[in-house]
Amino acid sequence: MEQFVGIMNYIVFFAITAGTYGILALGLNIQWGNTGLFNIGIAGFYALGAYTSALICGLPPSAWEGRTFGGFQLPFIVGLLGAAAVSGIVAIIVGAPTLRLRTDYLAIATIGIAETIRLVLNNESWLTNGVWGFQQIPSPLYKTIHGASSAYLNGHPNLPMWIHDLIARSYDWFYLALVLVVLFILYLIMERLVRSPWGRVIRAIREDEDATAMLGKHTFSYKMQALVLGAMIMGIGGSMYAHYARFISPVSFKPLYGTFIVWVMLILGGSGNNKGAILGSFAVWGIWAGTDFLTRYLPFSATQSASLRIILIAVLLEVILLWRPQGLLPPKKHLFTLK
Amino acid sequence: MTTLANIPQLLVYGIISGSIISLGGIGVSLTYSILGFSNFAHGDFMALGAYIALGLFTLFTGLGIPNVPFGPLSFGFGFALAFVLAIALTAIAVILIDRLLFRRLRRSGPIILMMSSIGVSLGLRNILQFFWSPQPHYYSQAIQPAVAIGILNVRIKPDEMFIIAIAIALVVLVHAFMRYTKMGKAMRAMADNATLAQVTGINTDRVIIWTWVIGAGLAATAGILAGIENKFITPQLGWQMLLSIFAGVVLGGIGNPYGAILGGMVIGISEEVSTAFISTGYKPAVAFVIMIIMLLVKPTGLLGRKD
Amino acid sequence: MLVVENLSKSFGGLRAVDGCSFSVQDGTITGLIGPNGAGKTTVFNLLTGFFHPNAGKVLLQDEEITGLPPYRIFQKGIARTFQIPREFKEMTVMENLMLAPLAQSGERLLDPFFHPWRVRQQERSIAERAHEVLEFLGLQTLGDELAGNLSGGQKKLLELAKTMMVKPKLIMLDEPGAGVNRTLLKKLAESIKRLREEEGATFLLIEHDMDFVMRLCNPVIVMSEGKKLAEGKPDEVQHNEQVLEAYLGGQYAAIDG
Amino acid sequence: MPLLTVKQVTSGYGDMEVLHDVSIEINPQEIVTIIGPNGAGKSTLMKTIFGLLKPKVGQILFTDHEISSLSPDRIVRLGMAYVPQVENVFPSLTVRENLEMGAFIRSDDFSDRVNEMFDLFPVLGRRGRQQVGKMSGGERQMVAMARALMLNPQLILLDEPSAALAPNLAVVIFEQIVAINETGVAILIVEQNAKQSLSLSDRGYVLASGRNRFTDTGESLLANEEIGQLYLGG
Repeated sequence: MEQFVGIMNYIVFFAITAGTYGILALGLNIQWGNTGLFNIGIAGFYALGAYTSALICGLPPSAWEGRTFGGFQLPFIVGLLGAAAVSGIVAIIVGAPTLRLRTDYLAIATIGIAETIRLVLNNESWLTNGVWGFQQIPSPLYKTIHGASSAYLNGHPNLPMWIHDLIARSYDWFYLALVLVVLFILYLIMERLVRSPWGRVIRAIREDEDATAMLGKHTFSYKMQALVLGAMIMGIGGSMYAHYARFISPVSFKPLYGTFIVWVMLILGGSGNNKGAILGSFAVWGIWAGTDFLTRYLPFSATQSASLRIILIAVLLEVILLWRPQGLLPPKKHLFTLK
Repeated sequence: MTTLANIPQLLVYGIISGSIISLGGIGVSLTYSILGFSNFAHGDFMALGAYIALGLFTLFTGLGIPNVPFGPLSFGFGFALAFVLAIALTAIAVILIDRLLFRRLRRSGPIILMMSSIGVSLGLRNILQFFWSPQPHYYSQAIQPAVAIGILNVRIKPDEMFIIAIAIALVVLVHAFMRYTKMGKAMRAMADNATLAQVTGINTDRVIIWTWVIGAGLAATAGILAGIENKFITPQLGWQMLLSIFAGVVLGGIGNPYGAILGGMVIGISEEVSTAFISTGYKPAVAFVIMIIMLLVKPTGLLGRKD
Repeated sequence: MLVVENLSKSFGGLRAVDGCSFSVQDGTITGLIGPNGAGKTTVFNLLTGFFHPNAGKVLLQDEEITGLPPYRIFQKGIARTFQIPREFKEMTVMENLMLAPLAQSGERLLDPFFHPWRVRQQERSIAERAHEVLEFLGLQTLGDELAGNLSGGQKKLLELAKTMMVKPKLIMLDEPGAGVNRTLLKKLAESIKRLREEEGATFLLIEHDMDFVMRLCNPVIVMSEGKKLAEGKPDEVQHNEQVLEAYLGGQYAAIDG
Repeated sequence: MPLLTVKQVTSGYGDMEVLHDVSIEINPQEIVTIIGPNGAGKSTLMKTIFGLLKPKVGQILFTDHEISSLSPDRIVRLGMAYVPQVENVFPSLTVRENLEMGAFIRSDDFSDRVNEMFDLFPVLGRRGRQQVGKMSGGERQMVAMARALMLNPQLILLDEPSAALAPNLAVVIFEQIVAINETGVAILIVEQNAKQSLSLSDRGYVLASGRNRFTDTGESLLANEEIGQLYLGG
């Protein structure tokens, strides 16, 4: 039974992380999968969301911290919306000079913005507490739920050990539900958008931008909308991460975890397909977690094992590109049906 | 006013780092104009070269090949031999990567190639990390005194003069190659019009191989020179410079190798001189900001063709 | 309807269009013919904002539209087709058509959420129009087919169908007949005629199939070397020595003596 | 025996068939012109001969070799050269460099051949070091032809050599085509300027709607009244 509890705990942790990645993959899907915008600075928008939310909801700076600003202790939902807004504004700054040019320029600029954000996080201690990052970021409804479960456990001292443990962990179950609800709402919004006339325009841009312009559509504006919307969703992903991890620092947002793995998730799942994006997130995170177990049995150091796993992800990406570029779930062909 | 007095010295640092950025940029530019895609693995080709040199150097030291420093430089014959061989081996490794991946994906178009290069970048960096760990490795632990060159209190180390000299020599060599050899001309021809090149009877596959030889060779050189300048190398070495390299390439005009040299110099100098005014930590951001301004003012770059 | 004045465009020293002037009258099917390299497609690209002219003016119903970007020109009421069809391959025929109408409420990001009813209603009427258009062109069975799966000729019809979705002032067709078999070609000509009669559309078309041009177009404008060479009724143009010479290389007759 | 034989070829782009059952022959040292109204499939025929398009049906023989499945660079090696209608030079290279590219597969010294080309096109000789991108349309056309001649081909395909050239320049180009032919090279021309081109051709083919319509000597075709009619659909 204890093993069972251990596995359950692990599954909850796994699903929360995979769900957060699902959010990022949905954001990338609107940019790349539907509009054809090559964003390889996901980590930047992800970090921006996490830090913004932490600034808005976190505690005021304490005496031993380097930061002198922020910590407004506002509700979680304000942090979430603020995260989306800030990521969206930064996306405008990146998109304005590059969206009229060949895709390569956007790609280079997004790497640039992610790097610049990382530098700001490291250097502007007054705002971000530098390399030490934010600690004790409040989790929404933590006190209420944790308090209730503690009280229940205090009142029922004779519960079997495994039930006791499950109840003690009830906050994680709540957060999992929260992540899944946010993921599901975003999924519904994205599905509605992709199937709407707006989605028709961005899919047309992905196929042939000039021909779309010839049909009177202001393609620059649509590309900007898709870029900003995707970035806002990534910001939301960052916020969800920050409030669960409760601790963030610049190393949490390295390009590997922030950007590449999300790309592999989307491409494996099937770019252009929202279900594919979510499926890919769970599948790739599953592979990632699975290789963690496997490499424990190999005679390598921890850092070597980590490298080995990343090499595996890179190989996976190349294999998909070579043999199944459309991914597991190719985009739907008949998005439009009118009864 | 002390910061302003520092500027001549910073300019020299800028030229050193600009030399390294330019050498990296030439390869990015050639890949873009001849193969048609932005290669995000180029920085990691630099790191690969730097580590192959390290591996060979360690091997040679073990074999007892002498490395008595050349005059005031920090290295001798053993390292120089490792340097040259590393350039060749990096080129071979990159050609293998091309055969294995890029060649098969060429039909899928530039965006798939770009994506594949990101995978290569990640894979290569972690292969290096697997064998050598993320910790820094040293080419040489000796401390080299800088010498005054007698102008405005500027000091420069012999190794740094070597870096600048090598960069100049290679730029001249690449220029001569592109201008006067048949293969160099064929590379320019293919950059102009790949279909016509094929119709004319140019062996385009061989042109592609040469593009990688030059691009990867210069990348390896840049990586090793960066190692000499910093005294140490890490697997992140190239990836960390990639943004500066791309900024230089965009600034000079993407697809134009001469633009990449000019742009790389401007970026290198701007990054170093900026440290007189803002935190050293923001060097890469300086490159990014210059690039964005250039894109707003003239997206074709300083030497870019309009089309 | 459309007035083109002294339009010029050169590419790297080559004057593709060289002081070309002509006009298109309301309600006509005007043919634009001429030998290869005469600059016809370049004129199309200039009129629709794909290229910027080096000199000259374009007026649509007395309003200057020179140098506007393509999407603005479409909004002003000029729709065009391409010589090689540019359908959206991975979208269905219906989606291709429904993309065309302007000022769709649902194309604004928030409307699908805040005005779902309005969007739905508009979608319904656009879909209805699309069905009409498909029926008009005899493509009604293909609505749910992916556009990429159509035959060459069907793609040409789809191009025309797209322009029909918006009832533009002027429809410009770039070689509608190229690569279309005889039966389909007849159908195409019929459709163009009927469109003019029933919906009052005005056409400007480039075409090489002279049977097609002579049967359908009036007037016919002949271009050569980037300029207008002649204009007139089909049979006039057909018997114009200058025109025959232009096609057969007669501009050298003078030099030959 | 003919140098080039195109036997009942059907070809086109994707699912769009442009040529139907077309047959032509070219004998050594001949000038042959293919004329026909726009859209008749003339350029498509050239691209198919040179391996840029694969024939769906039919055979193409060149000096005893079946070439219908060969790539362009293999066909170049067999002694055929092709001058496309547009984008037929490398603009950032100099005149001399363009010519050198034409001889890419030769590993020996070919400076003699370059000089021969400069004799044939004296205008180019004077401008060997100029960047071709900065030259006029007529000069570019000469560069393109000279480049195609660098390997001493037996047959050279010219796709509308006079298209978009000023009349006086076109005359010069046609004079040069005759001069090239006099060095023993067979020439296949696709032309819109039927008169000019037919008058210097040994034979001509008329294509219409992707099919053979007539074939005869250049002179007889010129005299044929039906051809004028064909262009204007009479």
